[in-house]
Amino acid sequence: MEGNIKLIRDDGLRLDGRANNEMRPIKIQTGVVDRADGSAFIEWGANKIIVAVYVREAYPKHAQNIDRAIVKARYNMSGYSVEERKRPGPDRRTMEISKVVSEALSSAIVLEKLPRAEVDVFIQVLEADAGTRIASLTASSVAVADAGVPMRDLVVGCTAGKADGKIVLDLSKDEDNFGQADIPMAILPRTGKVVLLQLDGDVTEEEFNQATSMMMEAMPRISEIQRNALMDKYSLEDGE
Amino acid sequence: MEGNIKLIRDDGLRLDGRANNEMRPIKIQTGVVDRADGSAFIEWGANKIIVAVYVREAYPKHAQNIDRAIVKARYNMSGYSVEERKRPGPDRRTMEISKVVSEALSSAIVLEKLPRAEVDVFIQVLEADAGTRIASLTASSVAVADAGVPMRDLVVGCTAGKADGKIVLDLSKDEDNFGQADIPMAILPRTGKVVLLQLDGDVTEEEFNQATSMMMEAMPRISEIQRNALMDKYSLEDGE
Amino acid sequence: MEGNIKLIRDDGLRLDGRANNEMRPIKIQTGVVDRADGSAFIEWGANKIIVAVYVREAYPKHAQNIDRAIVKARYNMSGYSVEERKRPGPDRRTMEISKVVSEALSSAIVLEKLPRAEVDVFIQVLEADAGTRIASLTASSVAVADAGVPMRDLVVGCTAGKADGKIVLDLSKDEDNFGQADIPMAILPRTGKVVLLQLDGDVTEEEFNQATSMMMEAMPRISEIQRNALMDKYSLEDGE
Amino acid sequence: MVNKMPMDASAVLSEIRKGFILESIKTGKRLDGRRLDDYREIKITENFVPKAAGSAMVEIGKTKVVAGIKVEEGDPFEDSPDSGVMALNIELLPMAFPTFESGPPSEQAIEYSRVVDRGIRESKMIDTSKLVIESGKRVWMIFVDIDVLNYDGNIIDAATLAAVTALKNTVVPASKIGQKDYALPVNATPVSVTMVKIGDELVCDPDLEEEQVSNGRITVTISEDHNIHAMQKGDIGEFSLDEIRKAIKTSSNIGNKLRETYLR
Amino acid sequence: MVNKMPMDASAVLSEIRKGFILESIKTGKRLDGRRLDDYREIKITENFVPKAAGSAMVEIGKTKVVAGIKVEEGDPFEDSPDSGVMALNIELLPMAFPTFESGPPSEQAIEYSRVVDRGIRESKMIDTSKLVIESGKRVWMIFVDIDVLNYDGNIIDAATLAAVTALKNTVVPASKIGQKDYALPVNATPVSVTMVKIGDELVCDPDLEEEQVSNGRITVTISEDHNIHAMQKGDIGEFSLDEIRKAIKTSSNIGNKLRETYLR
Amino acid sequence: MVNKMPMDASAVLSEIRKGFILESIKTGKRLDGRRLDDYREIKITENFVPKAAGSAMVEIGKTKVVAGIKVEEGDPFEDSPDSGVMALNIELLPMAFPTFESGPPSEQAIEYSRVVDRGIRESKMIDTSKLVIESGKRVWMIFVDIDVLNYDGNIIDAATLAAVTALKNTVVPASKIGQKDYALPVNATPVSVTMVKIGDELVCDPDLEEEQVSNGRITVTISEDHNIHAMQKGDIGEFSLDEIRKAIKTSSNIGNKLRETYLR
Repeated sequence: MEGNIKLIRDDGLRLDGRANNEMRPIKIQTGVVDRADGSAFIEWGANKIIVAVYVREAYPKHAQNIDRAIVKARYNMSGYSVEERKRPGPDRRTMEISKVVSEALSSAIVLEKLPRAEVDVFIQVLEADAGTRIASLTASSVAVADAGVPMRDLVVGCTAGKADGKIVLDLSKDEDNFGQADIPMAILPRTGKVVLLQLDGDVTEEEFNQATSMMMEAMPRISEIQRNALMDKYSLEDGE
Repeated sequence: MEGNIKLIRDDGLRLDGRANNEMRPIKIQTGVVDRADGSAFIEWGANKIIVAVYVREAYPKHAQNIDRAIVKARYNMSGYSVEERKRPGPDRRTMEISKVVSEALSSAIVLEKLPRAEVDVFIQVLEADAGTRIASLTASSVAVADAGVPMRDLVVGCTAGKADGKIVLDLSKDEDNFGQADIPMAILPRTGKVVLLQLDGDVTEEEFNQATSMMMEAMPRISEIQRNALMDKYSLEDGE
Repeated sequence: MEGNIKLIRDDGLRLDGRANNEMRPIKIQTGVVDRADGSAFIEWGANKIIVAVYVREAYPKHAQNIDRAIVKARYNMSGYSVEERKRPGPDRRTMEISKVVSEALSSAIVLEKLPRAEVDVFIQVLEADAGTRIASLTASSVAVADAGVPMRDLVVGCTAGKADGKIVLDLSKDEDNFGQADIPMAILPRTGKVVLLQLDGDVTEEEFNQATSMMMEAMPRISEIQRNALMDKYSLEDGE
Repeated sequence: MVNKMPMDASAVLSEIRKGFILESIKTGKRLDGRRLDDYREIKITENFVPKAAGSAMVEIGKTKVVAGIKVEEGDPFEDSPDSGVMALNIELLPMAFPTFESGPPSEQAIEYSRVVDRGIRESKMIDTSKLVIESGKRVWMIFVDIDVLNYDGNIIDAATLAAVTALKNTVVPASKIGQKDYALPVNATPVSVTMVKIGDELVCDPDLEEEQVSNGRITVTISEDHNIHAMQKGDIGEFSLDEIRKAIKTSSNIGNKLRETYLR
Repeated sequence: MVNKMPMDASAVLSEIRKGFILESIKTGKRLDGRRLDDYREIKITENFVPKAAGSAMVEIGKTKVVAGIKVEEGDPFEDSPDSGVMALNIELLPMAFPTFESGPPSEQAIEYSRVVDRGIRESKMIDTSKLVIESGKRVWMIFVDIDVLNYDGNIIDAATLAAVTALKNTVVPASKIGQKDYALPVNATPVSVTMVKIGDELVCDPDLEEEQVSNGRITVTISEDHNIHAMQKGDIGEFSLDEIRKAIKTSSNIGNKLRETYLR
Repeated sequence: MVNKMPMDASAVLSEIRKGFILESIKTGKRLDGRRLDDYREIKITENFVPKAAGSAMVEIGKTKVVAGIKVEEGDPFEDSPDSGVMALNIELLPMAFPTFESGPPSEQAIEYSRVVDRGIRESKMIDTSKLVIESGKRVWMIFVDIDVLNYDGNIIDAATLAAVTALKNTVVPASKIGQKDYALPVNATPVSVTMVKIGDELVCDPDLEEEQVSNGRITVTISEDHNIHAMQKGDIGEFSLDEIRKAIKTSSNIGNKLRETYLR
């Protein structure tokens, strides 16, 4: 979060040519891990993330919740996914992400419909390029739906931040590294309720409001990509 | 245990002004960890140690002793408690201390009165200044009593050692680092039986006897501080 | 597996004076770990390896196989067994060896005769001098028999390899380090079936065949040493 | 005694007790008499561990934490040769609560640590540029260790208060390398305010029972520059944007009061 | 849904299904129509992870792996001062199969890694002598990470194919140290062929069900020099010497075809 | 066979057997015919592992341990620049007893290691000042690894005997750094004597059954200077001061005999 690098060009656009409120391209595909109950692959800018969902009886017995499901997301990075080789296994950052993603998904899943169950959400980041936690959550929510798990809504997320003093949508890697703030957020689109929110950096109250408005505007577009991914699958299945 | 630093002044007193058989000041307070079944805080010289005791059914079942309690003390040091920052988690030294403290407490607790139970004694060293194992055990014994666990006696301990060739009571940090021997000992005061004893360094049989005599003389004074700590609590409780 | 060191002398013999198809001396002794159900000590050249076998009900219950035994070999090296001090605990090499040795023994043991059992084979390499996996397996098989576990046959193994471009039997440490290939193999001698086979290096099909023939010829000699070790014990027991 | 489980172990509150809490909060009052944005009594003992470079014990109600600072020489990160290093770690000691376990830190401990760390780091409280011994080679490393000794809710705020207090009384032991000791250069005083949602209300400084009946937690860390430096929505639950905005305003107001009362 | 266990979890095939597989193989045909030495459809996506130094996704039937290469500066081993270093690791990700677990690698993952590693290392595929930055001091380290995303048998061959493909498109980032980037110098193209024994037959490229009914696995890795560089007999089971010789011939033939089709 | 548990696994002796042991000891005799301060037969095989820098196998009755020494170059501790380093570790191998487990060392293994270590270290057996290669930079590190192969009581004395014997035949491989190899400089020969309390008696060199019926263990390590260098009271149980003084005398007498017989 250092601020001495120019991130907004003279023409007012960002280094990668995007306008302040412009997202990077997003593609989602389901049914990519044959063995799993549900799965999704998301490409969000240069991010490449694969998610697989298994639904099973929680084990051991005393870890079960007799009246609802437990949701366990595990965010994991491939060795080659980042600039410097990542050693296998969780670290403090990935453990925090696993926790907030698990909690956000728990708010969307109808937990009471799956007593004693564990919903395991395995997230593998194959290529990381800023915004992986939100891209992971957005894909996870599709993978959970693909597994047939009953959901109140499809969680959808994006990030905004501050770069060169301006509020911009969907931070790039440079903006994430050299900008002044990073605000990932996820909502349940039907109600607009926030199920994930983090912030680090330096923003005023007004800037925060501007960032959240910008994200709220973008959410429906991402939701549509999620819904299309799920429909593609079912139309294909019908068409077979 | 190196011996080329002067530890006894020309006036025969020790570097911190104490006589050979003089203890550092000791304060003990109970009821300091609200959540626990029993607790104690000890300040012994500059040592600051907090102990909390939980009594519960041993888990898992096959770890239970059907006819008596298991006592598990865990001696742990805060990162900031010693000169060089201590990494979290047990090391070989702390594991040995946990073992000898557990065994000493086991000799004092009426284990048969608590079949299937586990008495967990969590020891946290917040500031370390020589003699922490003995201070921990002395406080643990008060915390176990504070938890209402039936005891045959209150274990009490202190150390003696050899500094500049002289036997001295209650080693200071310097005497511990640069002296020639360290002898921690703990007893059950009613019978005078020894429940913890370690020695490392270089002492003759005579010096060993001198050291134990010196400690035996000091024990009743420490016992009194223990008993007062427990009484303070109950008189306060009565007075409330 | 580098090849620029002379491993065959001008007289055609190997650096340690052996002919191409000559083994190092092998000694096997049983009953060396009193506490265990079966045990064996093997000296194979300068290799010194001790093996102890325990047969017990597999634990926990859900790890049991209701219709047959599980065999778990654990190959472990002493800190002083190799040139550079080995840290305690398994590493990737020792875990692979444990796996292939377990599988080879499983092929020899009549698993169905021991439903729900676990056959634990603890292998400790006290001194390592090339060929430890094969020496371990050869000794393990004797120790398992010594434990009275029903076996279809005694697994027997040896290695061949390529040194200075020649196929030689039972690689020495130098030949292992500086030769061009290493081929450990183990068989059930009654049928000649191969239960362990690995290769790394650079050999032609013809060289491979030459190596396996050389090993097949040596196997009966090693088998005999195994059988004698078991008989020594029983004749001794009878004679006592 | 053996079978006695602390009332609130494993997060099990009786339904009756839950009902009491919820009903009370609907009326704007909490079971212990506090209003929704009241903190419990706060007690700070500075320099609790004199041998540390800085330290503080903080009690918020029955929640009790100790923060201690160690300052040691170390290597800078390759990409910031002219900057000292801070590492912050919260230990949820097993003595503090029946379900806290020994061993590597839980997800909960890590989340708490990272939220407290971000508030301090992003407010630029520590002037890391003044912690360089030799550019690119040797810098001062600030280890902030926070031990939770007793758990009765709201660890994040107690830990932030303890860490900030301890850092403000920290001395860099430069005499070890032949220079003069100096007070750790501090530029800001971040304060975190944590709220939980109970029914439709935001409740500040929850105690453990309140945490157990709540649906979602939110922390906002603001410095004297009035800017937001860290936010974290935690636990299962959801907030409307309006609630989040309200949480920011509350944090701003309450945080200012806490700073003036406890951190001058 | 909760109690639904994938058909093949914990290696439990119904006896009926087992019978079908065995009967079919006796006739020289497999349940999916393949002959005994046919591979399933192979799909290779080169440069699947553009930010890595090299990468490939390989699918053999439903088995899916990704290999990615990182090239970093590091220290040479003391006994080979003029040689770069390769480290290869296969992760059996828990997403790939219900019984795969998080945590340190299992014996299975380690065996697979070491077999793939040996094939590449012993064929001298990578010219490590051209990876020296400063003799005895600084070399390039090649990290080959292979993630198994979906498991349907024959991981060893999929991983070898992915690693070899990725290494062939790897660029050494020498511009980081003021030199020119260059393609990783590659001298050989090893191909592994894995067979299992089902009944009395050797079956190439087993899928998961075939692995489950098999008695013994054998892998032979051969390079374009026609020499054998790695062999591994794995799993419980036994082979006659004749079967092993046959396996070598099959590997030689099939391996050549795979190399020409997929690795030019 | 499967259900057969070794008689003494999990420390369960029958009450009848316990009675026998206790009754016998009251009469001053032990079940195996030894008097209270007799050791079992001791067998020492020096240089058992010729490739190690020093080694010994020691058997006391059925208890069997191997000590091996490695001498390697390493860094001195910052606070003792002119001193070599010794590290000693006892492994309670799972082969030695049914309840010993693989993995990180147990509390028992660590206690035993530290008692043996202290006896050797505090007697100043090894002249660490003669292990300096370059002051403050490079020293010889002495790794003492002790493996317990079979457990039948009194590991501490067996391990001390093995370590001391191995150290006495250790050669420092100085030829590796262009100097002459030399015998490890040894100044003292510490001997530990371990006793347990059974009923009212102190019993030397307990076997496993005796350990199981005992109430408290005490080890005293004395060197030829007749001074005490290490003591350890272990296990649950208590001793009077008189008993401790008696233990010191016994250790002094028996230790001398052991030294003269086995460690010349």
